[in-house]
Amino acid sequence: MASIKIDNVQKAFGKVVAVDGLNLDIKDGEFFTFLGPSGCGKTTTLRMIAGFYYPTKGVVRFGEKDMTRVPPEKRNTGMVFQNYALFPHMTVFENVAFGLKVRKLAVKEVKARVQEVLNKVRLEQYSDRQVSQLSGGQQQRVALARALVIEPEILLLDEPLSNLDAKLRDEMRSEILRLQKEYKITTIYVTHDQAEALSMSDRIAVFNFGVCHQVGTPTEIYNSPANDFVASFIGEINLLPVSLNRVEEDSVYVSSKNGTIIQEITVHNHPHIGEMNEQGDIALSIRPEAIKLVDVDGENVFRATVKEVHFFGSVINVQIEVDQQLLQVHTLNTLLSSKLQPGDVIRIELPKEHMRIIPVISGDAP
Amino acid sequence: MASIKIDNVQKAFGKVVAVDGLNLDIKDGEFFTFLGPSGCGKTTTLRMIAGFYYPTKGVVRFGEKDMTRVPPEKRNTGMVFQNYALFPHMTVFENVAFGLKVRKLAVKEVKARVQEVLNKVRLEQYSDRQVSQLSGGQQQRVALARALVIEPEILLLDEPLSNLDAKLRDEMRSEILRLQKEYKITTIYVTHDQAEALSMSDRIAVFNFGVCHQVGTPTEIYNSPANDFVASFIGEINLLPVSLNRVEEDSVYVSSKNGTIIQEITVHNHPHIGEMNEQGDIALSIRPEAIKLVDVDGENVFRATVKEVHFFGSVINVQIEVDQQLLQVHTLNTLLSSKLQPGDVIRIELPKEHMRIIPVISGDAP
Amino acid sequence: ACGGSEKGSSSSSSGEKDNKLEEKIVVYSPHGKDILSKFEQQFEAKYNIDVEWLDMGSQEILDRIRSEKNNPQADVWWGAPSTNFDQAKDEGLLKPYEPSYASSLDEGFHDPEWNWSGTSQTPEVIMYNSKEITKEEAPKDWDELLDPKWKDEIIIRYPLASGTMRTIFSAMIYRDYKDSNDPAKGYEWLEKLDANTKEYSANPEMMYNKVAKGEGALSVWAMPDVVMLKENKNYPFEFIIPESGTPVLTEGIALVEGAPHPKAAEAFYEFVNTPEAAKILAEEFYRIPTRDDVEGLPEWITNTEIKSMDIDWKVFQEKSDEWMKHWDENIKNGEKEIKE
Amino acid sequence: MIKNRDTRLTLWLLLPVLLVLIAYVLYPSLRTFLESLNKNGSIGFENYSDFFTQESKTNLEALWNSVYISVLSVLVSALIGIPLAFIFNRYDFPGRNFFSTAAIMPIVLPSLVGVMAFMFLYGETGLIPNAIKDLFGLKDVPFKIGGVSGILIVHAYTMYVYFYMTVSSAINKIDPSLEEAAFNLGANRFKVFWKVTFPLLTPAIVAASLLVFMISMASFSAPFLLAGGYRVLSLQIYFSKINGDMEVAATQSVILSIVSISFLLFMRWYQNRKDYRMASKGIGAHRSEVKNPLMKWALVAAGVIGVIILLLPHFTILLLSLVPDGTWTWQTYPSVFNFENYRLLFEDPNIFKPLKNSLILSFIATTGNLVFGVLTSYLLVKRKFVGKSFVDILVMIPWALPATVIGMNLIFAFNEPTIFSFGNILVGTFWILPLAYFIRHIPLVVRSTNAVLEQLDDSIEEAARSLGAKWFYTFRKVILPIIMPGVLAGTLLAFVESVGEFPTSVLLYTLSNRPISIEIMNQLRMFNMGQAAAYGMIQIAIIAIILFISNKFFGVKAERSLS
Ligand SMILES: Nc1ncnc2c1ncn2[C@@H]1O[C@H](COP(=O)(O)OP(=O)(O)OP(=O)(O)O)[C@@H](O)[C@H]1O
Ligand SMILES: Nc1ncnc2c1ncn2[C@@H]1O[C@H](COP(=O)(O)OP(=O)(O)OP(=O)(O)O)[C@@H](O)[C@H]1O
Ligand SMILES: [Mg+2]
Ligand SMILES: [Mg+2]
Repeated sequence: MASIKIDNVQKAFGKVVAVDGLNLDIKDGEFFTFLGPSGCGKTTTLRMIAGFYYPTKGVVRFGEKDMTRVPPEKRNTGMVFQNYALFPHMTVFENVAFGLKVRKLAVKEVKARVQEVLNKVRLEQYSDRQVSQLSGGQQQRVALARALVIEPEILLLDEPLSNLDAKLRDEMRSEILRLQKEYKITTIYVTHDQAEALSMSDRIAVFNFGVCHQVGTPTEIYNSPANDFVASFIGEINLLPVSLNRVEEDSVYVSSKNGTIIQEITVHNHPHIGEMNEQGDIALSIRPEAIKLVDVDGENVFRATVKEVHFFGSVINVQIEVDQQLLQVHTLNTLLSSKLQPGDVIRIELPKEHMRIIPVISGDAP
Repeated sequence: MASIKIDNVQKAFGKVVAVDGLNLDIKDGEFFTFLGPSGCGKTTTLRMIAGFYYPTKGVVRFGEKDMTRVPPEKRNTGMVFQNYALFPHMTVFENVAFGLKVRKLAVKEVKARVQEVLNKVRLEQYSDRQVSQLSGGQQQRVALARALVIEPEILLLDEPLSNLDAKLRDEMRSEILRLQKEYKITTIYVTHDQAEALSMSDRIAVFNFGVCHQVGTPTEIYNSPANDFVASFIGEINLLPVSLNRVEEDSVYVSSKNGTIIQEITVHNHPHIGEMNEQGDIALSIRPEAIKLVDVDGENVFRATVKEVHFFGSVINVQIEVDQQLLQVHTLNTLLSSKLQPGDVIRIELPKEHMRIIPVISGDAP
Repeated sequence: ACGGSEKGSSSSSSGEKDNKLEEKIVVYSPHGKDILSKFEQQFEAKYNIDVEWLDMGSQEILDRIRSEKNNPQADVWWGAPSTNFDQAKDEGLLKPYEPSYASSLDEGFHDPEWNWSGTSQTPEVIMYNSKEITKEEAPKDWDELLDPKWKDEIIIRYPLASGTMRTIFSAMIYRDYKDSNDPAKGYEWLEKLDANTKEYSANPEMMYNKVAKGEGALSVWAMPDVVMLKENKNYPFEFIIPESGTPVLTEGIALVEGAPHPKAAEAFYEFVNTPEAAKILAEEFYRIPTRDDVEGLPEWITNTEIKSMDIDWKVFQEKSDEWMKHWDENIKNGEKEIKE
Repeated sequence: MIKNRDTRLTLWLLLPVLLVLIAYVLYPSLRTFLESLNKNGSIGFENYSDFFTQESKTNLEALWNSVYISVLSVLVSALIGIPLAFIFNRYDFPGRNFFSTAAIMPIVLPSLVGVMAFMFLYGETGLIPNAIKDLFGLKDVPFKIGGVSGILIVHAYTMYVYFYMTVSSAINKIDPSLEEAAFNLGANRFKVFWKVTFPLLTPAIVAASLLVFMISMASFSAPFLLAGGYRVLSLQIYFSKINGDMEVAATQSVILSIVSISFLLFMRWYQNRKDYRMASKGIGAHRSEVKNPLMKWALVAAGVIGVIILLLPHFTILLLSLVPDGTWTWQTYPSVFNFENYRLLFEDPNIFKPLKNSLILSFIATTGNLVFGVLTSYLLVKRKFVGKSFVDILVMIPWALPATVIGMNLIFAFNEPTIFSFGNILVGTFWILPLAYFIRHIPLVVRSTNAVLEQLDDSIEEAARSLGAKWFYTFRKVILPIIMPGVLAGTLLAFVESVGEFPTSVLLYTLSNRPISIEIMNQLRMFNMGQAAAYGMIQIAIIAIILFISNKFFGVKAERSLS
């Protein structure tokens, strides 16, 4: 019943087309994520589902029902707004209780449920504060609690955790997931945090400029991006413009376009995701964590110079230069790798099973 | 001149004490980060530096000058507000140009500089839009551009990137860092993102409940946390409550408090950060990425059962159980480790050089 | 909701206590609380009829009776210059009634068809501040007001909104107009007056205040008011009746057409113009009676010789709007508008 | 045809609004318009061509003077009202509450007595000029009011309150972090005010400017009382009417309305060029506490002195009410003081009847204004529909027309049974007065509500609706409480104005509902200046009590709202 079908939807604000030709099919109980750069139309799409915007074209369905023009209060969706939209004249408790009071629940039950959800978002001792006296993160949690407490059929979350610290965010993530699974709430989650998207979602839609580029499970998106935009947007990736030399049964041979030293790279012949236009530009993609630091030469082993070393906590990010091409390498924070210094010359291996040839679409994220 | 000294500062709102007994010494040109859970007083401290709040007690100095009660417009600080605080009646261009116009720059120069900074935050084509027509992330970039364009002596950034996607965030980070180094702007950066904090900062102050727990360089904070709060707040960590068996010259021997199987763990005898109160509770800490999956037994090698496997993009998070204790293990996304399944029994090593004994302070983040 | 009543009864004789008197009557009058309360009490004591009165300016009464035409609220309209009544009569707002004392009213003091009858007369006079000017110095006639020595000494109530002032101004024009049928001479006179005028004040209170405090020393105004201010309110005012004659307004009383309480209204009509009532009005409220059979009037009336100007009020009614409009648009203009 | 519920809802809301506007604003006004087309029985635009081609040009002159005075009145009122609003809402100091309430007292000055008080204060023989003269031994009085400057002073004095009230409520709604951001970028206090605060107040200022412009255009007492014969359009209307030229009066009224409405359209255009919704993230964070003490006390001193000056006329009325009649005629200063006037007043057993009437009438009318105003304003600000400008114009017409014209319109329209009065004749009944007050103050409440609504972030309403609240519930529980402080400010103003309303009252009151302003007028007409003043004092006192009570009531509310 609470599946969502978005059918060829377009939304224009005057001349600005925020969303165009969008088709999505979100299953009942699914945790679905919109991922995309700032301004790509995530919020706009969410608002069309919530009923605050009407599409310029196209149809929005919940289950079989055409909801395109049903008013928001008849949709039973819970929404966390990007700007929170808390009621400034109410306390934390009243904000959260609002949805329940609307549903005419008994005072006692309202109290109990609000208390419960406030505990979950760790705001139990703030329940009598005016919302203007809360910090940014606290406000965001109130917004989250307010949407969760009504246990809606569809939960719409617009960057609900962007102002929380990592620890709390982790907890809130599990909490949201737990609730979602428990009540089987179809959830649409907007985020710009790909780690979040990858770890939480059943499926992900990747947007750019109002257009959806790929829909798939996290591993699909991560491991088999449809094009260079998706690849580079989800996690860090090294993209080398290449030209195709020859294709054999289980390997593809390419050479770096602007390189001179690297003669040929061997790549596993994966079935390609997306129609790879062989006339069009192609690129070789490899994730930074797939690049290995090795001691001996071999297939796809090249010499590289360390340019920069960045410490990211559990991961260390090493920037190396191979054949005039900068590459990112991720390695765990062990004493070994933290000994790397800019200027060092090392050997790297590009394992053929971790590389992919993908089409290059023009343009970049704004 | 633009060093900042915060001397025993307290700030109370009525009965709520948001910041207490704070001492900080931020050097000229330093990139200093406030890190801490939501509601811990980061914004409040920043606002006292910007001059929007006066401390209830204590002194704020820039260089030698007492600035405690100097009005904000006399401080030459650039601030990015957590809620953006864009001027709704101005276009993007006018918002950014505001600070320059106030400084009475020539129209031509204003134009040039605004254009330049808008390019940097990738909003060149939005310059004539009303800010209400921008997406959340676009607004945040305008706020950032507005603060950067005046090239202030002190830059105060309150979660300036929280609404940007990873890719853009990376770029903005480098841009901020570049500007900061180029103009030697003393920068205070508030964030809840520890990866961000670790990778950008010269030094970090970790807050909780209005109190500063530790100030140090990213590696100090990460590798030698002063207590369990800092340890668990910065990155993920495994904390095992332990009791001390004996201390030798280069090793410390502890045993797990609630465990039965693990008899003894050997730990390098680091100089302890913070006064470790040996009467108080202590814990053994080890980062998830430091735990090794090994094939053979040895010192500090134990058997463990895989409980859950989470995919985080470049990192895979494995939850294992050892001796009734859940531990997190991070390993890179290689084919090998992604073969792990819940239920598998594996061997892990806790390398003695990566473990630390730290004091446990009561309480948790709110 | 209409309180219509049978009509047609013309002149029923007064004095006789009609059993069918209604229990209440509504009076519209500009006479003010003091007069109205007094007569309310006396009338109620005598007839046991509840008197309700609305106290407002005569122009407002006319407007209101006009607007209530379809749903009359008032029974009696007591007090207004005859020109107002004539206007109301033309619009069919009044009900004719010939009172029992008809014989003691002069011809000029009632409407030929008895739509209204006069209750008091109001001569217009030159008023001066007795602290600033002695009786000898004061101008004795209208034309003396034009003497340049009074430049910026004259304060005049803004004429358009004031019945009194309209009458005076119209009379000044009429003096010549009645023979020549041309207002030009009158306009010229007004222009000269305008040259001497320091200020047109918007309401009487302000005019009194200014004259009393000596901002200006002269004005023209209605005699009963001047007397009352002098006697009751302690103002340093004196008046002079212009030697060449002055317009004398007749204030009257009338019954409203379609009044809800016609019988009681007639009783009230009779009651306020008995000789006793007229005497009270004269003694306490400085009103000069119209009846010629009132005995023992106060000195200021008997001692004052009023030379009444001979006026055809019909002409006033027809022409005064036009004249005033001309004055407003063409005479009072230029820098003289704002007298600072 | 109606595609969705939201549009349908808009229609349902629009229906009663349109009905009221058409019945009580458009229909009566149309009668005026029709009247203006009538020239000696034939229909046409002859009256209009007369207006412009008239030989003596008095009409054109009056039109020009009206516009000139109105524009100046807007400027001067803004110059007083905005700084005062700023001072009293931004600085906390002892007595702030008292002074900020006292600042709206000019509006309670009974109009006629009020202008007289001005004359007593500042006229050639007034207290202040003479006191200064005597104090410094001058030969002549140093200044006096009169003419255009007099009109302007009285206008500014009575009308700055519109700026003060609307701007006050808007200031409290400004997200402080916006100003902080400007400070932080190096703008000084002055710059911040001019470049950020002031522009953000645009909706409020536009609202106030409109109100002031229109009342000045239609203003009657001030030019009438102060400038002798200075020609303005509203006076021309009055005189045309007195002279019996109803058609000319109607024509002049229509032209006056056209000017006012053009101004309205201009302001709308001006305001719509920009966006003033502070859709910033989260709640308008924290109140800034930074204050420059020197500046603060200087401003506060200015504010307090300002308010004292503003209250001088009230003191003058108090003084007048204590001076027995006949003891202050030619004397420069009064010498006898006692309670004689009050004694005389209280001897009348019916003294409280007009007071009670005024309060009841105003209460009925203002309740109507509140309900109608909030609904209409919501429609105008938050809903999309065709013909919005038309509704907006209808809303403003009652201010574009002089009060007497409104009164006359009502008389024309309702002295016969119509469907709009449910087949009753309203003239001469109790209900005509509350209806008149209601109509008069529609624009006031709608405009001041518009100003607050325009600053309300849309997503607040959306949040409530996505939580399942029906529109009406959302409206009641979310929108209304948030905008209430601003709305109440406007409503209070409407109430206070209703209590003192004279021009329509005098045309429409009846025995059963005679209001206090009429009573004062009658005292004046009988030259009982002292008793009129005493009555005025009672009126002032009553209103002061109401203000005090609602201030207490506000205080509770305001704490719970944004500020
Ligand atoms: N009311 C509006 N008028 C005009 N343009 C708009 C409006 N709302 C959004 N846009 C534009 O539409 C595009 C999509 O906006 P949207 O808010 O959906 O982005 P988003 O994906 O949510 O971005 P973010 O992650 O930065 O919040 C943006 O370019 C934005 O500027
Ligand atoms: N004006 C105020 N009145 C009362 N309490 C306040 C006020 N402002 C902040 N606080 C409280 O002070 C504490 C610190 O708030 P602050 O805004 O500094 O947090 P923060 O560290 O910036 O958090 P976040 O990361 O969520 O933005 C919070 O508990 C908050 O609720
Ligand atoms: Mg968004
Ligand atoms: Mg904060």
